[in-house]
Order: sequence, then structure tokens, then C-alpha cells
Amino acid sequence: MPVPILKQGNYLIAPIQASLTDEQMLLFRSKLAEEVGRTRVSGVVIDVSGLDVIDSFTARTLQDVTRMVKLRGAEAVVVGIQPALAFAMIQLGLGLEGVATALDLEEGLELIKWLGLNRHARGR
Amino acid sequence: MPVPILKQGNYLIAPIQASLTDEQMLLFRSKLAEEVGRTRVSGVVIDVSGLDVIDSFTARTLQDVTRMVKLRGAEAVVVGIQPALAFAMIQLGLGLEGVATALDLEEGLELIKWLGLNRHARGR
Amino acid sequence: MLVADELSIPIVSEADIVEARQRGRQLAVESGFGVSDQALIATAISELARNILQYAKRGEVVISAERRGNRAGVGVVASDRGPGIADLTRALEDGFSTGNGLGLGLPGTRRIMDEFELESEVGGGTRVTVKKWVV
Amino acid sequence: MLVADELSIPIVSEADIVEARQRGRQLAVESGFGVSDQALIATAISELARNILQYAKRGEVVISAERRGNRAGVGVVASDRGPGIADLTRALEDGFSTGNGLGLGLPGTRRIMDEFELESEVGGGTRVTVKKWVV
Ligand SMILES: Nc1ncnc2c1ncn2[C@@H]1O[C@H](COP(=O)(O)OP(=O)(O)O)[C@@H](O)[C@H]1O
Ligand SMILES: Nc1ncnc2c1ncn2[C@@H]1O[C@H](COP(=O)(O)OP(=O)(O)O)[C@@H](O)[C@H]1O
Repeated sequence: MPVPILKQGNYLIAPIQASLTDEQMLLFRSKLAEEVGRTRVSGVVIDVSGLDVIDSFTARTLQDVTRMVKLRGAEAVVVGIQPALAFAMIQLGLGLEGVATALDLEEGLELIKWLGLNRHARGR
Repeated sequence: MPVPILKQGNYLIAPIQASLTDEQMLLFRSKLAEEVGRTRVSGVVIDVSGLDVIDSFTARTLQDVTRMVKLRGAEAVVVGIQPALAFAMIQLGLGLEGVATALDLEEGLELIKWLGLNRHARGR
Repeated sequence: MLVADELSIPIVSEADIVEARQRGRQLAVESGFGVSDQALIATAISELARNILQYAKRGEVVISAERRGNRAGVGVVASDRGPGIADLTRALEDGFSTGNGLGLGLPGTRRIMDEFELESEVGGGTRVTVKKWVV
Repeated sequence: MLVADELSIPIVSEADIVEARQRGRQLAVESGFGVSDQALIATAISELARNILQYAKRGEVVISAERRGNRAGVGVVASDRGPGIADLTRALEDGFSTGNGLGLGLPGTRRIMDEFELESEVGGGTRVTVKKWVV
């Protein structure tokens, strides 16, 4: 079950809709990095509200994806981490350091616009 | 194979076109810092799309170059990190922290103009 | 709905990791766990099953409905006949990984669950037994 | 195109680092690796070859086409008779460098490759053996 990657204006939206196997998750990672280049968007919102579990592998892949997107010159925001999963992540020790997060798609799009405007004030 | 440094309006463009040895990379670093002074440009775009590998030495030199350019009072943006190299960098642990990135030359020039306009607003 | 007291899921592919954690969550629901605990149990199973696949190539996860006095709970036994773990103390430290991982699987699972036991023998395999009780 | 099973590249100058990684990438292409893995293999070789030059002044990188069952792979052995590494555990930690480096070469190479072995003797030299398999 591949993750759809949708273009909306200057942004890509990638809703991860169900449990992914590790391999599907890695495939998603490469595909997204490529799509950033192909579509020339300035930002990406990854919606994880459909995930049943965010374990250490998933968390680490999300971190990698957002770093790759940044190296490709765009911004990335992860949205939709459900409260129960947020709690499990904290217990596990997964803080998603360095990853911008927002409540949901709407807030994510707001945040990514703001990040785009401020990318340099932040020193990157 | 030294890196050409081209002037375009108020900016320098430095396309790194092939694998550089470490020495050539360091030479490029000094030359670029000098050219910023000589040409009095306000920004530099370093295009790394021609590199076959961005290993820890290259990443660190890119970081150093952009810092040097900033200390000389100009902006610097690295563009053209290919998806496969972005992935390798992440695996290696190289996030290019503190370096502004953009997809390609075109986006890089846009970004650098924007940076130039906002540098005073940021107080540096 | 009739629930088996014990369910064994062989772990030989990535899809089995997903299967195991989904089964675990279902059992957690049926045992009366709240949504937070369901996520914790599913996450723990995911970590343990992935370790089996990654370090031992194959093994199994057995999930069971537990009862102690009048408390309901869920038990998980993840076992394999893989290479085993040489230094159990280090394996339980945050951030220690001989693979490519974050090294949070074992220590994190220990934090997540109410009971945690790790047995391992180099060359013999590894068995992790965890339980969680409904509060 | 005929490919030698094994190719030895002496590392005595910076140009040899570039040569070694380009040869490695070429072998990766011929072995059927995708473009991401090609970059990973080339990057790993670059790190290992630079370590030779920086810490041991000279040494060699041997790249080889590997096969295990019906899986193809690439092997790299980077060896030198330089000063060796006193503390292997620390050398494998992210950020540890006795030189002026980022200290990501060895731990990063370990993450990048499927198999990683580091042998070293103080005064005797260092040998890093890595492999990666086509999925
Ligand atoms: N089933 C297993 N068989 C062999 N070794 C294991 C197993 N599970 C865990 N380990 C060892 O314990 C270490 C720590 O595991 P864990 O905390 O889950 O972190 P990670 O999986 O990210 O490496 C692993 O790197 C591995 O060396
Ligand atoms: N071939 C070698 N010979 C001797 N020492 C080495 C060699 N390779 C690595 N080392 C030691 O291991 C340390 C870590 O290496 P590495 O992770 O590649 O980081 P870096 O090269 O940035 O220092 C080095 O700083 C050095 O002390």
C-alpha cells in the first residue's frame, strides 16, 4: 500500500494511511525526495494520522525523510500524531528531534508557509 | 579540475562539476572567499549537482565555505543535492546543519535574493 | 466474539510485524485496555517483532490474555533461536544498537510494559517476556 | 564488459580516494545495485580511503564482486600498516575523531553497509571489511 503523494499549490501532501511495512516506509522516503525535485514544491506535509503505531523504526524514518527533504531545499512538517501514539513515543524515548510538527493538515500547511518565509532567520 | 566561479549580476555561481580531490575542494573554499571580496557580490550559490559523492569531508567543507562566505558579509546557498546523495548523507549522519539549501540554481537564486533582502531585518 | 487464550504469530517477514502488533492491539481492546495502553502494547510488540526479524531472521511472537486475581492483562513472548545477545546490560541501555537502530527497542519496551524479562544465550537465541495489566 | 572479480587500488594520494570510490560505484552498477545503493557504496569507500590517507599515509582498498547463494554484492577491504586504533569502541562512536574530522566515517560506514568488520592493532595497522548485498 504505497503512500499517495498529492500536490497542492506549492506543497506536497503525503498522507500515510495505514500500517506500512518497513520496506514500504523506505520506498516512501525515496519517492518523496524525488517528488520534491520533480514538482519543485517548497514544502512537504507528511500526515501520519493513519498510522497504527509509530515505533522506533518509523520515527527514525520520519526523521530521515524530513532531513532528506531539507537537503533537497524544501521544508517538511509532520502532522497528525495521535495522542495515544505521542504518549507511546515519549515512553519509548522517541522525541522526533529536529522534526517540525503540527496538529493536523491545516495547521501543517500554515506552519510550512511560515517556515518557508523564515527559513533563513532560523539560520539554515 | 578547478571549480569555475561565475559572476551573474550581484551573485556568484560556483558549479562544482565533478569529483574534486580534497585539495581542490580546499582550494575552492579559499578562492570563493576571495572572490566574494573582489567582486563585492551579496550572495553565492554553490551548485553541487555534479558531485559523485558527498562524504563527511565534502559536507564539512561545504559547511565551512558557507560560514566563510557569511563572515565576508554575503549569503550562501547550496543547491543540487541529488536524492541518492541526500540519502547517503542522512545515513552517514551529515545533515548540513546551518547551511541554506535549495533544489537547483533557479531556486537558489530566488532564495539568495530573499535572504539578501531580509538580512537587515534580522540584524546581521 | 470468541478469543483464543493464546495466539502464536510466526515472524519471518515484515508483514508479520504488522500482523503481530495488530493482533496484539485487538487483544488489548478485548481485554479492556484504554486507547493509550492499546498503543503502548502494539508498539512494544512492533519493537520485539522487528528485533526478531532483524537479528534472528525468524522467530515467533505469542500473545496471550492474562488474568491475575481479578485483573486482566496481556502477555507477549517474543522468542527466537537466533544469535542471542552477548551483553544483556548494554542491550538494555538507551541508544545501544549493534544494528542500524536507535537502540530504544528493548529499553523502551521495558518502560512501556509493567513486567519485562529478557533471557538470552549466545548461539542459543533470545526470549523477551512482557506483560501489561489493566489499571 | 568483463569485470575483474577483485580490484586493488593503492591509496597514496587524494586522487586515489576519488579513483577508489569511482571504481566502487562502477562495480556496484555492474552488480545490479540501484542508484541509492551505488551512492552509499561510493560514499563508504570514500570515507575508508580517506582514513587510510589521513591516519596511515598509505594503504590499499580492495573492491570485489561478491556472491552468496543467489545474491550479488560488493565487498570492500580497506587496509593499511599505519598506527592502528587504540580504542575501537570509541572509534565507532558518532563524533569521535582524533584528527580534525566529523568522526562519522567509521560509524557512518557501518550504518551504510550491511556487514562491517573493524580489526586493528596498535603499531600494526587497520583493516576494515564491509559488504553490501543487492536486496
Ligand atoms: N532478538 C534478538 N536477537 C539478537 N540480538 C538482539 C535481539 N533483540 C535485540 N538484540 C540486541 O540488542 C540490541 C538493542 O536492541 P534494541 O534496544 O531493540 O535496539 P535496536 O533494535 O534499535 O538495535 C540490538 O542492537 C541487538 O544487538
Ligand atoms: N585507518 C586508520 N588508521 C588509524 N586510525 C584510524 C583509521 N581510521 C580511523 N581511525 C581512527 O578512528 C577515528 C574515527 O574515525 P572516523 O569515524 O572515520 O572519523 P574521522 O575520520 O572524521 O576522524 C579517527 O579519528 C582515527 O583516530
